[in-house]
Amino acid sequence: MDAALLKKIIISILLSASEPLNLERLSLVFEEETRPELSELKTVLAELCAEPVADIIEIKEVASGFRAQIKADYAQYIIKLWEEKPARYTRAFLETLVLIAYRQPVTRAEIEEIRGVAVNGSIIKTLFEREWIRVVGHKELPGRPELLATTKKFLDYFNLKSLDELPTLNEIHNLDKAVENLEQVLEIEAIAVAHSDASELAVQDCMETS
Amino acid sequence: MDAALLKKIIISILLSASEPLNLERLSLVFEEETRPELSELKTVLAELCAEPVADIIEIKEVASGFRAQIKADYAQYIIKLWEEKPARYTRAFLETLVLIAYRQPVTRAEIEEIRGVAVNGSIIKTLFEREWIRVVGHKELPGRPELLATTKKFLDYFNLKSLDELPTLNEIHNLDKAVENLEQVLEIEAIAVAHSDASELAVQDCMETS
Amino acid sequence: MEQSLVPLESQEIPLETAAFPEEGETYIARIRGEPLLQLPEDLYIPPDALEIFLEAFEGPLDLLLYLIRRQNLDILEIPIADITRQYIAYVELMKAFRLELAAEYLVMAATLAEIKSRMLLPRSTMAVEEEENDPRAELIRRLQEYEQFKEAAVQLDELPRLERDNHLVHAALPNMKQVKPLPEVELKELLLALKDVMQRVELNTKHQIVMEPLSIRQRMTEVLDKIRQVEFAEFSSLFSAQEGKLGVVVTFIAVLELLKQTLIDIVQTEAYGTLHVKALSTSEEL
Repeated sequence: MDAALLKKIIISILLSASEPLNLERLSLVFEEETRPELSELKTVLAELCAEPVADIIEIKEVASGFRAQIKADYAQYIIKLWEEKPARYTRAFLETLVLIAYRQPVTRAEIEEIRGVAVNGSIIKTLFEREWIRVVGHKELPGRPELLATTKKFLDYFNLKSLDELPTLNEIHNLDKAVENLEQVLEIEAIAVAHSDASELAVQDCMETS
Repeated sequence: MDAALLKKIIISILLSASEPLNLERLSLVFEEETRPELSELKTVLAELCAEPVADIIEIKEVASGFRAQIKADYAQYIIKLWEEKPARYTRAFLETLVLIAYRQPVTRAEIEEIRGVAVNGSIIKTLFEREWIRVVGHKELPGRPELLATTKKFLDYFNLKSLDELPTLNEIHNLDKAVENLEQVLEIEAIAVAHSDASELAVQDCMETS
Repeated sequence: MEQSLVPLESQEIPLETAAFPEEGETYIARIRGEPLLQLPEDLYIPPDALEIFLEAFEGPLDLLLYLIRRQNLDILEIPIADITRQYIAYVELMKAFRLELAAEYLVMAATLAEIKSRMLLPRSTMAVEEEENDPRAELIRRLQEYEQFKEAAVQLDELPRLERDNHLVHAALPNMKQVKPLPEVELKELLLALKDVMQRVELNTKHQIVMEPLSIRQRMTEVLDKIRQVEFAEFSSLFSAQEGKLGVVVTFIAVLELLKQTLIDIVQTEAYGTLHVKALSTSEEL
């Protein structure tokens, strides 16, 4: 069989298969009379692995055989197509975080005591992953529980210079006022965006970061 | 965005998607800043539909959008990859399907009238299971029979963009001739009756029947 | 279709040989003054071939089309007396397996017989008036219509289709580290959460000071009863304003206690959304 045709057949088979195919399965696609030698197949596959097809597809050997995949250059767009919308954090997550922020250093047991429910392990794990909390010590109690506190990254995320900038508990108690203050801040931001003509540079900066 | 890059991105998106994608979905893959105009997308897609990718893949517009598929030239090899052979449909199945496609919305009774035989329940069931047909309403008749119509999936399966692309119903010329013949015979008979020779035929046939 | 009919043609056994003279000089019937010496073979299907016959055709219309196409048979020339006898013989055989099909073929036989019988009647001026209702014209119309769709079915089968002619592409994605975007949080959300916690803490504190006029256990039972009825109860629906602050506190503590004992779960589908309470266990303990 013509090597160019053989190449095309192999690409089309790999593209139609939803799983990697090994040499044996690939060779069984051919009628006995036209079946290429395994060595021939190997040569063609090696060539295919070396050069991309139409700049987009690459043939890749993985553990269970060969597969056709989209080159990484283009995969970034596809990932966008299937990507999930960012989830929202649960109320439990936020409460745990805020208690660590205001009561730091604090143990899990203390958070549980205040919230009245057990702290979900995955919440603590996520907080560590985001690097919003860290262990600052251990409490001298049976089991030496970890003392949790917030990080600089936490402050950065919420645009705070220091913990002092967090509203006081009294301010928070007056929820309406707290919201009002926040809304004022948001309005100021909105005005800033509306007048963005003047500060083109600033807008560009925002886009670059996004 | 560079037209050549746009083309490659679109191909790679279609290659990785497991279902046809319409223009809107395709455009959402791009960040707002780099998102091509719908007209630009259309142009690129039209170009892609016109020329196969690497001689193997064709971009096809079907009822529910654009999809990438392997050219029929390679089907013989791909089929061998599967354990099961692609289904062959019986004449009864195809005739029932074609009547629903061309006469939609249509009731079972109407299909039966044209085909002269009862519609096989398992055929209708299979058509529903494949999601090739759906119920679009009920006819205002005793029993309120279901009105059947074809789906987008049916069109997708047969590489069709719309029902208009179905082959036109052939005029049956030979049967037109039959009608002509019929008219001739009627004339001859009329003459025969006038000449009373035909009475012999009548007597003969009556005797045979008895 | 032609192929599938081979068995029919190979077995040239007339069903009722005895009824027909074998001598060349005697004729079976006289058609328009001419003696008919041989019956058209295709009309006579030996009983052995009946099953094949039924499978080969999609019904009486299909059979008739075949006869017309193959024999150049004029619909008007069918020897009705014989074909009727044949059909009845088949129906007897069909009773054994597929009677519903026999009925359809019988209807066709009856139609053919009607056509022939009409032809035998002298045509008067009345016939001209009836021309529109001529059963032959109706039969031909039906045959035409059926053949159109029969051909369309063949054409549909020839269209390139998925799974047979075209195959979908399943290009894999490279093993890229898929970065899942992290949820966004606003400071406002955080503060609102804190406010909630503080309110709960305050209520808790009050509870510790104030004597409870209602048994918390009793209230727990009431709450459980309430949510069992509806599966998902709105958090706020558990509270009754008429009971005043104390009642609210008791209910709240009851809910917390239920939560602690994992008898209920509080779910919130979206941030700031309504809280819903659902029962986790249906134990009869409480």
